[in-house]
Amino acid sequence: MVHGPWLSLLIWLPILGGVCLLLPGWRSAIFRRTFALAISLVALALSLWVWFHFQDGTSAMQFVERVPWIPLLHANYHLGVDGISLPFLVLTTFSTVLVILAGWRIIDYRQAGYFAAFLIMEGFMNGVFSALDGLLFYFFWEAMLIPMFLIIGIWGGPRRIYASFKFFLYTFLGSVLLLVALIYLGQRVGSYDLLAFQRAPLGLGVQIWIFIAFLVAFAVKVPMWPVHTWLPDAHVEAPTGGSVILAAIMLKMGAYGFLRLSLPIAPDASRYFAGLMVALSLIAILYIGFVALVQTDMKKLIAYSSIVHMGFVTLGFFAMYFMIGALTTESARMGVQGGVFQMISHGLVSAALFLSVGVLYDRLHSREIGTYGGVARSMPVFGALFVFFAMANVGLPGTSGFVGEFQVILSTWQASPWWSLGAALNLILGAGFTLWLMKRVVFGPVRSEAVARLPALDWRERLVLFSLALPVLVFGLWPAPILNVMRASVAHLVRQALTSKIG
Amino acid sequence: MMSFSAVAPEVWIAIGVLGVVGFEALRAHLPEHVLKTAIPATALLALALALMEALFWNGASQGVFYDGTLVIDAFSRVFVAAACLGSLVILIYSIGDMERQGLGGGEYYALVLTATLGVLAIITAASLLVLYLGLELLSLSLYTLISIDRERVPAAEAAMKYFFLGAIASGVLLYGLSLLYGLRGTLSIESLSTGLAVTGAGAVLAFLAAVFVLVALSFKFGAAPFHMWVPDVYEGAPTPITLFVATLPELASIALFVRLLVSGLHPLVRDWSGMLIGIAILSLLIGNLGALLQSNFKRLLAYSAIGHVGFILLGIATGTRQGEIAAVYYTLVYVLMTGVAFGLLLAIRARGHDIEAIDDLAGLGQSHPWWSLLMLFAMFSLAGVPPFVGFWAKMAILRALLGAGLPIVTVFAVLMAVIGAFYYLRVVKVMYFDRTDHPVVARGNFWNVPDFILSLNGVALFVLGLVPNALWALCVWAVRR
Amino acid sequence: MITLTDYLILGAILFAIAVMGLFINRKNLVVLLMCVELMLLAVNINFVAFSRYLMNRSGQIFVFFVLTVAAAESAIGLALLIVVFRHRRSINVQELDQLKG
Amino acid sequence: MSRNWTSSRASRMMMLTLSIVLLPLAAAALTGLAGRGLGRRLTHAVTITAVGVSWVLSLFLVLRVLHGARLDRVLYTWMVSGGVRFPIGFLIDPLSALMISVVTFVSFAVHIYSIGYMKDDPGEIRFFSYISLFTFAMLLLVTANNFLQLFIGWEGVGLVSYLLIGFWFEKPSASAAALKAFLVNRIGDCGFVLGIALLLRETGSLDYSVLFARAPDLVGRMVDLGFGLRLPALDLIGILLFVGAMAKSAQIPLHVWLPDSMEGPTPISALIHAATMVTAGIFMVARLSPFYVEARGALSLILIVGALTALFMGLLGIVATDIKRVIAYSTLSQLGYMAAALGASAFAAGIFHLVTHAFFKALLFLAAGSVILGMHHEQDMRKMGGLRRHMPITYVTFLIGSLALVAFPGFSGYFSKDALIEAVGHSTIPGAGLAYPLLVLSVFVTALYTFRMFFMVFHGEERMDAHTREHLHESPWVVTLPLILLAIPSFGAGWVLFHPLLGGGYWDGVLANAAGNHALAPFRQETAWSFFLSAFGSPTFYLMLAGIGVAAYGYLLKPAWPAAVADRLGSAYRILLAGYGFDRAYLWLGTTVAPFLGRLLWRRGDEQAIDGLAVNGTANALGRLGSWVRRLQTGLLYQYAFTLVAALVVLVFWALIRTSGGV
Repeated sequence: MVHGPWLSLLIWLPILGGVCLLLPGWRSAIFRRTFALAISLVALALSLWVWFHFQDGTSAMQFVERVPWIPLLHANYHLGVDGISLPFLVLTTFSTVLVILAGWRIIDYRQAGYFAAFLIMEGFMNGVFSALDGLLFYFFWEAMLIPMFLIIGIWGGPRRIYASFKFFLYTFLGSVLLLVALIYLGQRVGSYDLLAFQRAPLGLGVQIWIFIAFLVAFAVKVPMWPVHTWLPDAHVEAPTGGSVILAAIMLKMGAYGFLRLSLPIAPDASRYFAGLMVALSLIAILYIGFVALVQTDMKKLIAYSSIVHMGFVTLGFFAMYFMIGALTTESARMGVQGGVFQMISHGLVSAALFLSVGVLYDRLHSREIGTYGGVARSMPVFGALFVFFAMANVGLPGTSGFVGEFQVILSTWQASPWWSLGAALNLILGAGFTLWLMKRVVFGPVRSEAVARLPALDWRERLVLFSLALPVLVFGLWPAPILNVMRASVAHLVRQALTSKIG
Repeated sequence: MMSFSAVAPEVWIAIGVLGVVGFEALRAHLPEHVLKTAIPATALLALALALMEALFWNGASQGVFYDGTLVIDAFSRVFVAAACLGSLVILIYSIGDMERQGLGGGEYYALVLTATLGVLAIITAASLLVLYLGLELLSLSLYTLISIDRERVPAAEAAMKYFFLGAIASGVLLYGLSLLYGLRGTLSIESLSTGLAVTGAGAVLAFLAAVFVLVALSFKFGAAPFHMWVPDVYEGAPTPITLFVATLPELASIALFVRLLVSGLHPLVRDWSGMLIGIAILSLLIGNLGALLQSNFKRLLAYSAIGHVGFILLGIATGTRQGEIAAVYYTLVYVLMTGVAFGLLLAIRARGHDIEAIDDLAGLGQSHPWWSLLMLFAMFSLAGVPPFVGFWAKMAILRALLGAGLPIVTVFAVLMAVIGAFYYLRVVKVMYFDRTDHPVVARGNFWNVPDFILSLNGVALFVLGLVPNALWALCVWAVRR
Repeated sequence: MITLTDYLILGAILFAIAVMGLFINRKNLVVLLMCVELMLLAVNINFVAFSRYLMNRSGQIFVFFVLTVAAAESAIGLALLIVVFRHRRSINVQELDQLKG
Repeated sequence: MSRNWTSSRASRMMMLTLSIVLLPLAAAALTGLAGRGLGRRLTHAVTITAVGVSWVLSLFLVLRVLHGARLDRVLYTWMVSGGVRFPIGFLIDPLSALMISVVTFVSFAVHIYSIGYMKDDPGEIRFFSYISLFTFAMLLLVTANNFLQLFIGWEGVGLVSYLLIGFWFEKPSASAAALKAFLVNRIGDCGFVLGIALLLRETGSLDYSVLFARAPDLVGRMVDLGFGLRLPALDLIGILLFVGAMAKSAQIPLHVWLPDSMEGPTPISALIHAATMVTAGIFMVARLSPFYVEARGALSLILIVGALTALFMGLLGIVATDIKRVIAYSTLSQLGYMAAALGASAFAAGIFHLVTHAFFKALLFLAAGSVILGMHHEQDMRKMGGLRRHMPITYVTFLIGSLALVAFPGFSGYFSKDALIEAVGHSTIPGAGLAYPLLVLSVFVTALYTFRMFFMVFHGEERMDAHTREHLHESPWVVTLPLILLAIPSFGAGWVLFHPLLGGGYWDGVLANAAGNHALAPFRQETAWSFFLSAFGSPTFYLMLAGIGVAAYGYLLKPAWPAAVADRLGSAYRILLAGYGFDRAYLWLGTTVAPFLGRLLWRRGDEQAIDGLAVNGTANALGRLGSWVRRLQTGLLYQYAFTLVAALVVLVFWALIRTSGGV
C-alpha cells in the first residue's frame, strides 16, 4: 500500500492552479494557457502515477488519507480510492487536459476564467471520487455545481441563462435531500465515515427513506428518466468543454453515487426499489432512444444518446436483484462491471463526440444537422474519426462502447430475457439515431459552399481526437486491464449489495 | 470584589459617546479637519478598547454582577466581542460612504455607539429591566439612524413605520414582562427558569406571557408575520445604515432569544416551541417567495434576511442545546455574510456605481472582478452552497432539526433553501452573464483599510467553509451552561 | 373591594384600546403617538398592581424607567413626525406608502 | 518428446494462422493511415501482396489440415467477467481452412480486378484499405473458436460492408443503402447477441468446444420466458443465432438490404455481397452443426426459410432490369439454397454450394462489372445487347458463370446444387417435404432469369446509344485476368471437391449429422463422374433446360413476348416489381412510425409533460406565489400594525385553547 498525500495533491493542485489563474498580473494570455495546460498535465501524470501504483486484487481502500476535519461532527478529511473510483480519477484528469487543449484558441472571451473554472472543477470532481467521508463527499459534490454553472452561464450559447439556472436548481434540488439523508446517517452512526455507513445495520423502513433521498440526488445527476430534461438544455447551451465534462464526468457521478452510497448503504431498499430502477432504465433506453431519433441539433442528439447509455449503466447495477440460480453472483458482478465499464467508455466516447461537434461548430457556428452534409469530402480525416466515434457509440465490437453493453445484456438475461431484449433493442435504435446523424452530416452530397470550403483539422484538434480514439480502440480490443483493476472492488460491492442489513 | 471589568466594554463605549458628543459641542471652536479625524477616531478607539476588554475578560470576571443586573458568562464574552467587532468593522466600511453623502457628522458615530451600547446591554442583561432598557436604547438609536439623512424621503417613511411598529412591539414585550414579573415577583431572568409555574392557573398567565414575549422578540428579529418593517427599512434607509440594521440587531435578537426564551422561559419550552416552528415556517415561506421577484437589491436582501431568520428560529424552536448552538452559529455566519454583501455595495458605490437595483450590478464581473468575485462568494454562501461557510450554518440547523425528530420540517427547510438559491443565482447572473460592452476594469486597491478588511471578510466566507470547526466550537463554548 | 384582577383587567382593556387605536386610526400620526403612550401606561398599571400585590418594589422602579423611556420615545416620534411633515406637508398615515412590494 | 513435437508444430500452425489473418490487417492499417503518402501504385502493391501471400499461406494451411493437423488455441484473454473467461482464439480445422482459402482467393482476385475497375476513382486508396480490412474481418470470423471473436468479426464485416456500400457517399442513394444495410444487420445482431446471452447462461462459456460438449445435455432443457412461455433452450438458442444469420445471409424477411447494397462498387458486390460476407451466416450455422443437429426445431425453421428465400427471391430476378440487381437476387436465391441444405442437416452440401457459389458468383459479378465498365457505368440491361462481339473474354467467362449458376451438368454449380436438392429430398427433418418442391421449382426460375440476363446483355440487337457503341471494347487485363482465374474453379471446382466434400472424407467429423437423418448418405459411394452421368436422369436437368428455353424464346426469338406476358399477369408482375412490398414496410417503419413515436415522446412527453408541467410549471407557480407575497406588503402602516396585532391575538387564543385543553 502506498501512502502519502497523492489524492490531496490531485484535488488541491488544480484548485490552486485555478486560483492562480484568476489572480491579476499575468503578462499575457499565452502564459496563462500554458500554465493551465501544465497544471492539468501534472494532474494527469499524478493520476497515472496513482493508477500504476494501485494494487489490484484487493477491495480495500488505497492511498488513504485521514485527518480530523470537523471534530465536532466526527467528520474526517478522509480520502481513498478503490478499483471503482480509480478509473474515474484518471478519466477526470484526462478529459480536463483535453478540454483545455480544445479551448486553446476557441475561447476568446475571458479565457483565464474559463481555464480556471475547469481546473477548479477538476479538483472538486477528484474530490468526489476520492472522498470517503459523507460530508466531504457532499462538500465536493455541491461545490462542483458552481464552476459548471458559471461555465454554462458565461461561455454558453444564446439560451445559456435558462440552461444554467435549470442545471443548477435541478441538481441542487436533488442534492439537498442527499444532504438530509447523510446527516441522518451521520447522527445514527456517530460519524460520517462512508465505510461506517456501509457497515451500519438499518431497518427496511429507514433504508427506504434513505434510498429515496439518494435516488433523487443521483437520478437527477445520471440522469434517469423522467428527471433528465436538464441535460439536453445544459449540453446544447454549454461550450464544448462544458459539454465534454458534463458528459464525461458529471453524469458518472450519479451512477458512482449509486455504487458508493445507495447499493452498499441501503441494500434492502435497493432490492425493494430494484423493479422501479430497472423500469426507469429501460424507459431511458427505449423512450429516449426514440427521442434521440428525431433531434435536429447535433449536441442535443448526443445528449439524448448519453441518457440512453446511462440507462445501460443503471440497468447493469440493479438487474442483479432479479437474478436467480447458481450464476447470480457472477452475473451480478458482470452486470456491475458492465455498468462501470460503460461509464468509462461513455466518458471517452461522448467526450469525443462532443468535441467532434465542437470542431464543426467552431467552423460554421451551427449545430443544426441541416447545415451540414458531405463533410467527409472536405474533411476526410475528421470524417473518419467522427464515424469511428459514432461506431463506438453504437457499441461496435472492437471499440470500448461494445464491452459494457455486451456485459450488461449478457448478465441481464440472468434476470429476465425481456429486459435483455429491451436493452438489445438499443443495438437497432442506437445505430439508428447515430448513423442517421452520420448519414446526414458526414456523408451525402456536399451541402453548401461553406461546407465545401471547411478547413481541415489543425494539429491540436487532431491531437485531441486521436488521443481519444486510441483508448477507445485499445479498451475495445483489450478491456481486461480496466476490468482487472475493478474486479475485487466490484466483487466486494456485489457482496454488500446482496447481503441484507436487516436484523 | 466589585469588578469594574464586568462593565468595561460598556463603559468604554459610553466614554466614546461622550467624547463624540463633546467634539460636536466644540465644533464651532475646532478646525474642520481636526473634527473629521478626531470624531471617527474617538468612536473607533472606543469600540476597539471595548473589544479588547471583551477579549481579555478572564475567568475571574465570570458571574452575575450589580445585584443581578448583568451577567458575564461565555455567551456574553463571545457576543460582546462579536458586537464590538461588528460595529467596528461596520463603521470602517461605512465611513467613506457617509462622508461622501455629507452625513459624517458626530451624530452618526454617537448613535452607532449608543446602539452598540444597547446591544451590549441586551447581551449581558441578567434582569428584565436591563434587557428592556438595552432594547429601547438600541431601537431608539436605530430609528434615528434610519432617518439620519433628513433629505431622504423614503428614509423618513421607513423610520416612521419602524418606529410605530417597534413601539407596539416593545409595548407587547413590556406587557409580557409585566406578567412574568407578576408571576415570579422578581425581575431576575434566571429565577424565571427556576420554578416558573407550568401547571395550574399560573400556567395560563405564564403561557400568555410567553406569547407576548415571543411576539416581541420575533418582531425584533424580523420574523414573519412580524416582518413587515424589514423590507421597507432596508430599502428606505441609506445603505450604510442598512448595513448596520441588517447586522448588529441580529446579534441583539439572538441574544434576546437565548437569554429570555431559551434559558429564561425554558420551563415553557413545550408551549413556545410549537409556535416558534409555525413562525419559522411562515418566515421561510414569506422570505424566500417574497425575494423571488424583487428588483431592488436591498429589498432582496431584506426578504432573504426574513428567510434566514426562519432558519435560525427553527434552530431555536427545537429547544435542544444542539439547536441553540446551531442558531447561534447561524447568526454569526449570517452577520458575516451580510456584512460582505452590504460592505461590497458600499465599496462599489464608492467607485461610482450607485447600487439600488440588482441590474445596477450588470457587468460587474468585468468592471470589478475582485469585488464581483467576493459578491459571488457572499451569494453562494447565503444560498448555502459549499465550499462556503453558509452551507455549514444550514447544515447545523438541519442536523439539529433531525436530532429533534422533525424530518418533515427538515425537508421543508431544504426545499425552501433551494427556492432561495434562485434569487442569489440571479445576482450572480447579473454580475457575470449579462455582458456589458464597455468593461472598465478597476480593481480595489487592497491596501486602503476598508477594502482590505472587506476582502478579508469575503475570503473568510471561503476559509471558514473549508475549516468550519473553529467558529462552530466557539458557539458550542458560548452556550454551555 | 378592588382586587388585583380588576387592575389587570383594566390594564388589559387599556392596552387593547391602545392597540386598536394603532390600526383603526388611519388619519393622524399624532394619534398614533398617543396610542403608544397609552399602551405603555397600561403596562405601567400592571407593574404597579403587581408590585403592590407582591409587596415588591422593583415593579415600581420599572415603572419609572418605562416612563422615562416613553418620554424619549415620544420625543423621537415627534421628531420623525416633523421630518415627515416637512417632506409632504401632511401627517396622514395613509400617505406613507412609497415603500411597498 | 512427441508432445514437444506436437506443441511446437501447433505453435507453427498458430504462427501460420496469425500471419494469414493479420497480413491483410497490416496492409489495411498501413494504407489507411499512410495511404496518401504511399500513392496508388504502392497501395496496390502492399494490399495485393498481403492478400496474395495470405492466400498462398492458406493453401499450406489446407495441406497441413489434410494431413490431420488441427489447431484450437487461445491467443489472449479479452476479458474475465462474472467468472467467465472471454478469449480471443483460433480454431483451424477442415471447415475453417476451406473457408480461409476461399476467402483469400476471391479477395485476391477482387484486389487485382479493382486496380482496373477503380482506376480513376478519387477514393481508390481508401477502397483498397477497406477491402483489405474486410478480408481481415472475414478471416477473424471464420477462424474464431468462440462466439465473442465470431461476433467481433461478424460486426467487423458489417462495418466494412457499411463503409463500402456507402463508398460513393455523395450519392444519397448510396449512403441510404449503407444505413439500411447496417440497420437490417443490426436487427439480426440483436437476435444474435441474445442468442449468445442465453448460450452463456445455459453453458457458462462462449467456447465452441464447450458448447459442443454440453449440447447433448441441454436436450430437453426448457427456458421460461415468463407469461407462461416455455421453450426448449436448444431451439431458442438456435433460432436466436439464426436470426443473426438471416440478416447477414439475407434470408427472408431480412433480405432487403442486399439488393440495395449494389450501390457499392462492383468488386464489392462480388467480394462481400456475393462470395464471402453474405455466406457468414451459412458458415456460422455449419460451424455450429454439432449443436444444431440437437436443435431440430431450429433446423426446420432454417429449412423452410431457406427454401422460401430460394424461390421467391429468384422470382424477383426475372423482372429486374439492372444487371447487378439480377445477380443480387440470384445471390439471395442461392443463399436460400444453402440455408435449406443446412436446415436439412446436409451441412456439407451447404458448404459445398457455398464454395462453388463463391467462385461463380464472384465471376458473374466481376464479369458484370467488366460489362459495366465497357458500358461506361450503364447498368440497365435494356440499354445493352449484342455485347458478345465487343467483349469476347467477358462473354465467355460470363457464360461459364451462368452455366455454373443454373447448375448445368459438369459445371461446379451442378455438383453442389443438385446434390443439395437431392439431400433435401432425402432429409427427414420436418419441413423437408415442403422445402423440396420449392427448391426444385426454383431451378427453373434460376435458369430463366440467368439466361434472360445473359441474352439481354450479350445477344439481340445493340440497344445502347451510338457514343457508347463506338467506345465499346474489351476491358484491360487486370480486369480479365481475375475473370479467367475465377472461371477455372467455376467450372472445375465441382469435379475436384465433389467426392471429398460430400463423400465426407474431408470433414472427419467436423460437420455433424442429425441423428436418424441420412440426407447425405446417397453420396457416400458416388464419384463426381457417376453423379455427372446421373444428371440426365433427374427432373431438375429438364426443368433447367426449360428455363433456358423460355429465356431464349422470350429474349432471342420473340422480344415482344415478355412484355405481353407482363401485361397478362399484371398484378403479379407489379407485386414482383415491388419486391413483395418488404421495402415499403421497412421504409414505413423506419421513416414514419419511429420518427412519429420519437416526436410524440419528445414534444408531448419531454417538452410538454415533464418540462412544461413539472419543471417550468413549478417555477411559474412559485413566481405567482412570489408576486402574491409581494402584494401582501402594501406599504400601509396600519395594515402592518393590524397584521402584527392579528397574529398576536391568534397566538393568544391558541395559547388559551392549548392551556385550557392541556390543563
